[in-house]
Amino acid sequence: MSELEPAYPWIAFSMGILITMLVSVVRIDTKRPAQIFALLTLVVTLFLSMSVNVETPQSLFNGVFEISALTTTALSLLCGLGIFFIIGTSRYLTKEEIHLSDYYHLLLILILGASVLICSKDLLVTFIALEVMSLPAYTLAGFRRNDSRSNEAAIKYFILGGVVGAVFLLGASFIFGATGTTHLSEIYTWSQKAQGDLTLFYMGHILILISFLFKVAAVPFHFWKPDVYEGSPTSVTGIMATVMSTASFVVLARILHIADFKSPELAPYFETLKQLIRVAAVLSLIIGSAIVITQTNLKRMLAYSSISHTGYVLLGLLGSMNQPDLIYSVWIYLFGYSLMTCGLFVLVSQSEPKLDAGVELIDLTGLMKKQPFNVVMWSLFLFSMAGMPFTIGFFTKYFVFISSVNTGEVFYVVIAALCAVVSAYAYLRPIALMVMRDADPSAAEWKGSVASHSVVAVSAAIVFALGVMPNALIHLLKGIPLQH
Amino acid sequence: MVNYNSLTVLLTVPLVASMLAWFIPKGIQRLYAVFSSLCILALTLYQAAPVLFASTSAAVIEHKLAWLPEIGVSLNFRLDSVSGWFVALNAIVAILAFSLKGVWYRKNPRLFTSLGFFLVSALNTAFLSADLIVFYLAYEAVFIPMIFMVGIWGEQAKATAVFRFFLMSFLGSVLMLVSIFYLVNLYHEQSGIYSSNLFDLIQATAGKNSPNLKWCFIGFFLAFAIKVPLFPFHGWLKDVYTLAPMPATIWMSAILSKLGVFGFIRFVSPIFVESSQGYQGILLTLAAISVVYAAFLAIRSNDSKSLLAYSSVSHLGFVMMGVFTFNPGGNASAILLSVGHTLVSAMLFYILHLIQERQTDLGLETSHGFAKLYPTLFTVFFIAVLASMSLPGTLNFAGEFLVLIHSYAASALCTIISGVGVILGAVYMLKFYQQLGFGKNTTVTINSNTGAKDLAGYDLVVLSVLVLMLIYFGFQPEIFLKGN
Amino acid sequence: MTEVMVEPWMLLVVAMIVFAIGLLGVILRKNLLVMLMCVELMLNAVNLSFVAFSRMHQTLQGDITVLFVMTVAAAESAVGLGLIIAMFRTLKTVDSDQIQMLRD
Amino acid sequence: MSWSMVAFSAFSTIAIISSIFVILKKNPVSSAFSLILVFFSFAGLYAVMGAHLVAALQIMVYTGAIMVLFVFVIMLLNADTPVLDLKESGGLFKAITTFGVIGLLGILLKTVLRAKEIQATGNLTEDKINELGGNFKVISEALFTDYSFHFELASFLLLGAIVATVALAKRKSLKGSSV
Amino acid sequence: MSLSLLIFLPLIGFLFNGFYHLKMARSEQKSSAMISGVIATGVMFAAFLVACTYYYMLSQLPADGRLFEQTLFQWMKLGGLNVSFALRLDSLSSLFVLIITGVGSLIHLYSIGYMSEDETPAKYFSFLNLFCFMMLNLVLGSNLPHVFLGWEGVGLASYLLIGYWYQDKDKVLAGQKAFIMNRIGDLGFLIAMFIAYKFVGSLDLIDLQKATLTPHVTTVFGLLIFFACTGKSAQIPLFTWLPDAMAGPTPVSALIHAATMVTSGIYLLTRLSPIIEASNTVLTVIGMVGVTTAFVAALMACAQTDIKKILAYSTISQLGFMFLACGVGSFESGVFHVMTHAFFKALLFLGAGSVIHALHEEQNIFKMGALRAKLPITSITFIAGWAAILGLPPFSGFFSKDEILWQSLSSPHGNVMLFIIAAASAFLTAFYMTRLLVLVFFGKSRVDPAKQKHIHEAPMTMAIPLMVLGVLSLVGGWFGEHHEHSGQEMMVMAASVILAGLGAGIAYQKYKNFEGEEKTNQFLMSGMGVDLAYLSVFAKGTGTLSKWFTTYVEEMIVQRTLRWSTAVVGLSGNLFRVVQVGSTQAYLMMILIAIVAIMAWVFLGVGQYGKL
Repeated sequence: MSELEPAYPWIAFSMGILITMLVSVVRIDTKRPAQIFALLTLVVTLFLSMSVNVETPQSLFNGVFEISALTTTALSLLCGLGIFFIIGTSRYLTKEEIHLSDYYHLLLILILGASVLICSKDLLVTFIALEVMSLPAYTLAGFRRNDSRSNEAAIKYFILGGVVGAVFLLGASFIFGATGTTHLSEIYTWSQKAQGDLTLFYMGHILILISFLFKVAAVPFHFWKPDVYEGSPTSVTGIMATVMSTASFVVLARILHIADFKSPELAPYFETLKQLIRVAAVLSLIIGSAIVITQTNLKRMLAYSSISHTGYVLLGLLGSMNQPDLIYSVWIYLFGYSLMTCGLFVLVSQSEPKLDAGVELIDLTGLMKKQPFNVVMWSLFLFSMAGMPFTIGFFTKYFVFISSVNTGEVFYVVIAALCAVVSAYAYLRPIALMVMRDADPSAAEWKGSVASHSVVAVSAAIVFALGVMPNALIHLLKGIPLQH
Repeated sequence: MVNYNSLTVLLTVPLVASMLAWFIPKGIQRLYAVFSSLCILALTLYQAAPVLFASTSAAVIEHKLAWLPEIGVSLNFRLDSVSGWFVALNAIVAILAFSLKGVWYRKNPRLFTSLGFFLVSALNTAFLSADLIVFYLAYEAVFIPMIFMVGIWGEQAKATAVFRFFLMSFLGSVLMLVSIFYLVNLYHEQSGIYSSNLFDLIQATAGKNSPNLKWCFIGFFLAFAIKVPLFPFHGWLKDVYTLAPMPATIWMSAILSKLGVFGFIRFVSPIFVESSQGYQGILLTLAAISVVYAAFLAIRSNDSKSLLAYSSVSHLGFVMMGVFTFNPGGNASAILLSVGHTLVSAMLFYILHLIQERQTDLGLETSHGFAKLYPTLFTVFFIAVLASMSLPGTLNFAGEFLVLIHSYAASALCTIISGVGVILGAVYMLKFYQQLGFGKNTTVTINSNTGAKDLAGYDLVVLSVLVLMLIYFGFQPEIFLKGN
Repeated sequence: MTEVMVEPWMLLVVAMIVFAIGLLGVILRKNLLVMLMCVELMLNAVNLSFVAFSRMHQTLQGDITVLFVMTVAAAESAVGLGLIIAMFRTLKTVDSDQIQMLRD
Repeated sequence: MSWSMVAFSAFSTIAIISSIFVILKKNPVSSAFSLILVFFSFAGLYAVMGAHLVAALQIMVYTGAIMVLFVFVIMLLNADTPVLDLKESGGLFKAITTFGVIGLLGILLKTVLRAKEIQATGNLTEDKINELGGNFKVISEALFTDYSFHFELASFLLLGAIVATVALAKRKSLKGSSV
Repeated sequence: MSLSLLIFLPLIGFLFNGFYHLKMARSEQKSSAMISGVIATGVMFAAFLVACTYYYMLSQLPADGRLFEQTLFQWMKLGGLNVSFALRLDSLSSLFVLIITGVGSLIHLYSIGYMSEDETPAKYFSFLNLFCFMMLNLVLGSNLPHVFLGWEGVGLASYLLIGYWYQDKDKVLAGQKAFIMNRIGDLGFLIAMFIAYKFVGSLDLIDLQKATLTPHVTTVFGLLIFFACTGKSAQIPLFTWLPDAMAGPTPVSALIHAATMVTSGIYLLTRLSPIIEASNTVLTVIGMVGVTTAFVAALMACAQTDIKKILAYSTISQLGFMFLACGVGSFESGVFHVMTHAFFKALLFLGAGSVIHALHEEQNIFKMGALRAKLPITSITFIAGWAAILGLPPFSGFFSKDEILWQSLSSPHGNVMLFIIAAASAFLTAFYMTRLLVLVFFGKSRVDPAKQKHIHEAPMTMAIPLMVLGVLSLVGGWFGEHHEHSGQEMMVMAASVILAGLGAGIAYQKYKNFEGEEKTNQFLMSGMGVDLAYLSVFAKGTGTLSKWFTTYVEEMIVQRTLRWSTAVVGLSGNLFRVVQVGSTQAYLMMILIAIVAIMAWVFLGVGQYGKL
């Protein structure tokens, strides 16, 4: 029995990437092998990660890489999302003429980066993994080379991401300066007996926090999101909204719990920190929900909606800062949100491409007549986004709200609830267009492959089933603490 | 006396009916729907008989199923003298709503039937649940079919109406949700376990009167006041009532509004004993204003449906007077009046639809003189109008009389103000009936696609049964009062 | 005359100044290539601060970190330049003002 | 003043001035050359601090590889189009940014200046390093032991970067092709 | 035999005729006046027989136990409130029952002839039976809600019958007016019930009669009940509906708006007399209102030209007399007048109906004249009615009216002023009735020549009721309880007869040879503008209020708040969007500012705690 056994999913994943690339080189004339091997890789990883049983967290590689229930679960989620996207958007890629082997290689590397990111217990590893995740993302964002908007999205994402990467690194160097280490566990130990002037540590912490607030697009660091979402290929946007956000949120949670804030030395700073998260959460909620109702572009709308969802997750994180065992509300939120977003983006990717124009809301008019099944799917996902009952969206909000109420943040819950009402308008509007209006002649055609329909159906089934019987999910995620 | 009984069938059977609708040929959907709702009524009466026909109000049927043990939410169904009648009414209203012929049986009939039964199921769940979270879920779920019904089969320009309806209701209900969370947390703080059971929460708030509880009360109040609706939260009502297809209007005015009434009786008054006593004056004033204000608006209405919409608000104001007495007698009479209002408003909209089938122009600026053309229909219509004006001998009189006699003890002034509504009620109902029925029939706008003459056949049977119920229970309301 | 030794904090000051200049450059310059250079400048400044902190703590961890950061910087600039070239192909410009199609 | 101090002063002055040039020079080529100067002087600063390996790699990686890439791309793009004369930002924008950056710099400086008194957590003084076989050896050993995971991860980073660059470099509308 | 027969017989008639009407109307056939009329009259007559039997049985009982009671079922029971549906017959209600069933069956009989030409006689008779059913409930009800059932029910029947010819919008509106004005009064009734329940704890009439209340509550309760009565019995201030109610068929006016329904106010006051008497304020108000109404309505009657309107104002005036009687505490004399008035006013109305019928719906008295010869039965019976209302001995009105006049002077609550106004009203009564009589039956004929030929005497179904009522008007006065007359009373009697003779003489002189049309006082003719005032104040006021509510409150506040709140949210969305300019540098700058702000905040914020 090897010491590395818990890491098998990750190792298999890396091997899979290499094999996929090798196979692609051998069969250079077609993209099919890349697709199949990418799928295989993800499936194998998924099974491995589900079969790995980590009762207690295991630190590997001198403690920089920690495998715990959280990371294996998250890896399963990431792989599942990857599988969904690969199956669901295959037709979209062909339509957009970007169905290349490279796409799959980059996608795999991106997911690998994300999967390492969630395990990282070292700031340097975090940085490198972040870049492993981001570099393919920048490239994939610019994959629709026929469309200058795609290019623009990639460049914007790249520049902003680069600067923020430098900010992260500066923060890491400050923390290194303050503590003499970049290991999170050592930093935690250090914090328990930290004394004296801790400004350097605080500033470093704030800087890395900011860089991850940027990654999860919390206001006021959200500017990149709508532009990048709109310009990127829909399948990539979906990956960003699910895989990358999930990983970033997990890291954000780790960063928020970087030190032992129970120690009296750190208490004042901790209060400030909570205040900061509160402000970010409220701003994200308000601004996200307020803008989302003004949007006409579907992907932009989803971008702003994800900004407002960031607000909810931040509320959940706030709850976990007050009471660490409430972190499971964040996990449930991430899980549910990823699922419904995945379904939505696969649905969005079913629209026929139009020259120099994105998928507009107006394209949905009259879908009821053309594709009643899809209307049901759209409605389910959108209702889930709005937090209506019998969808997982209700329970995601439920746990965030109740954890915030539990920790005394009732006022912010009220704000969040009001924002939910405002953004519900935005989610209802597409449904209204689909159901109430006859098709606009300028509306785009919607065609999905059997594969994408089935992906949508499966994720819808999960969204619905978990909305009715969330027991298993709650049970699974409630037992996952955030380890220090 | 507690009688354990499987109440779940009351929600599962409509749900099954909702799914079965997709396998029924389109041509016989109406038959199917009416027959199934009759079966549901029979089932309801059979299930609820031990409570409904018991001699005291203490009879209770309870049924508990575990659902989300992690968070203390259970399917705790409770059929007692409060919820029993609403459940029965729900089945009756379903029969009426499904009985109407119209565009909904031509365009997507399966969807209509399916949504309708879903609505029935959701409403039953809401009425039966003694668990606040489950209640909330069902309360929200009611929107979904409603939105689709109005959206798909409504008249032109319905989008704004639907949005208003949805957003206002949603606003109220999310605030209620936050309040529920607060209460759940309160109980958690006291007992260490999570529970959203009504009786646990009653225990949690017993004898307390903190400012936060007042805010919670306001949250609940808003939710239900918007639902009823109570002045000044009625802004959504007119448009959506007017533009909705008739079955949806029937559902909304007859039974959805009762959700609010039910909520006040079931949840607000036992949980917030102190606050409801404290705010009783304001509440009664609002109810009285509702009565008079809506009556004035009804007088001004030149459209049959909006007149009925406002009359509904006005009468619900009376119901709320009874509810806001916060004593058993007042509540029992409010339930009695609710029954009356349900039957009468459903009947009036039903009749209006029958007239609409025959005549297209139903504006109230001119008198139409249809009474001569359809003597039976207008006889029944007149009886409904009389009941709506709560003429003695009808169920509504018994209800209104008992309500006012109880509210007089609470606030003489408000009772007298709302008494003015009795006079105004006569003004607008007579105007309504006269403009349609009396005068010379000069307008020849006979709806050509229905050869329907006078009331006959199925409609006659249905309406006669309703008339008999109104009059019979007008003299024998004991069954609803149970010696309270 | 006392010997003034080079203290690590002095390097930190230099690093911060260069970092700030780099940031200023990214924001003010419109040429994407120069913006990219400024990002490199920022990364370099951070490297310097790592080394300085490393000296303060008398470890070599900072030095090693710098090596990885260099790797990342190289990869990043490669990808960045690739993106710029791709953009230049479609838009015939490297002006960041020209890429404002995506906006609200 | 010691030699190291002199060297430090010189290198840091050059570094700061050249980095100012990087952002002031209109021509990207000039900026690039200023940047090279910055990198050189940084290498000098590393050397002053005794980080010899880093200093060497700084020159090799940054000046040798990255900057060559930059200059190459500038030349490539500048071949026949006058795209490099760009408008400047507006005055207000400049002012706000400058104030913002100065504010940030102030905070950063205040922060790092408070760190003068930090207690060393390690024990690798210069003598100790020399004892262990010198800067190069210690770092290299650490790289393949303590930092092996980082190293592996970095290889995937480079792999990703290669795939990305190749994918980006492809011409338009290449259907179905691979690496 | 049971009491419930009394109410069920009309109910059966109502249901039979109702369904008969519907059946015929559905097949667009004309229902038979004979079938429906005979059924309706039959059930009423049967009810009358039942009533007579009960009257006899009642008279056999000892004087203090004259009460029959039958509980049909329990109606409403909630908390301390227990309302049963029970019938209770005592001497007061038995008198009313006799009037209702007796006069009612006569009018039913009369209607057979009167409505023979009508299109929907079955509907008419069903409504008429409905009315009787409700009226019987009113007088037989054992508790206030039961009385209220009848109270609103007769209002309903009145509404239906006034607007019987519903294709004529004006008639429908007249019915609506009657109903709504009644409802205004009914609100008083309702609130009175609430007060009664609050302070007595029961709504049973016997409990109420026994109840002792604080003076304040008594006054409020009495005034509210009286207010309800003013609506039903067309007293000031709610009297304006009655003249308009003449839009209905004439037999309806005879039955409802003269003989029975309008007197239910007297019934209620008498029924609750223990409470009413307990408050001087209430009595004074009732007396003042009654006598004023009597006088003012009589004045108005003098200015009318429509035969039915004259009778309508006359009814109001006579009702005023009855209220005067109640107001001076002499409820028996009020009830006595109810009875005699029922006879002679029904007679007068039926006679007028006969005239109208003969002249083909002509109602203007200045287009009549010299009809005595052509309508002998009608004119003779009409004269009997005239004599009765004038109070000429030995006609019935003499006994009852004199009693009232005497009581207004002599009772502890009476005074000279009341007497003088009442006497003046009696004088005016004589004047306008004689005017009516002379203009219609005597003098020269002013009938439209085209109609002249078709004038015919009423058929037997109409004539028989006239004759019966004529006899009753003559002898009705003898049914009352007579007592010894003091000298003072004889003087009052003489004075009233003289006044009546005087009024009649003046009128006769003025109108015996009258030609053309009289220019009557418009002010008086239009009901002293009260109607118009109500119209502009209440009807228009309601309209204006609802318009204000609709335009100002609903549109400008409620709806606008909704619109604005959505607009504000949308606007804020657009405001927040402004920063989304698409420029990378701008984003960077904003991020920079955010970073600086956050760092400065943390730097300073943490510094506050002195931990740096």
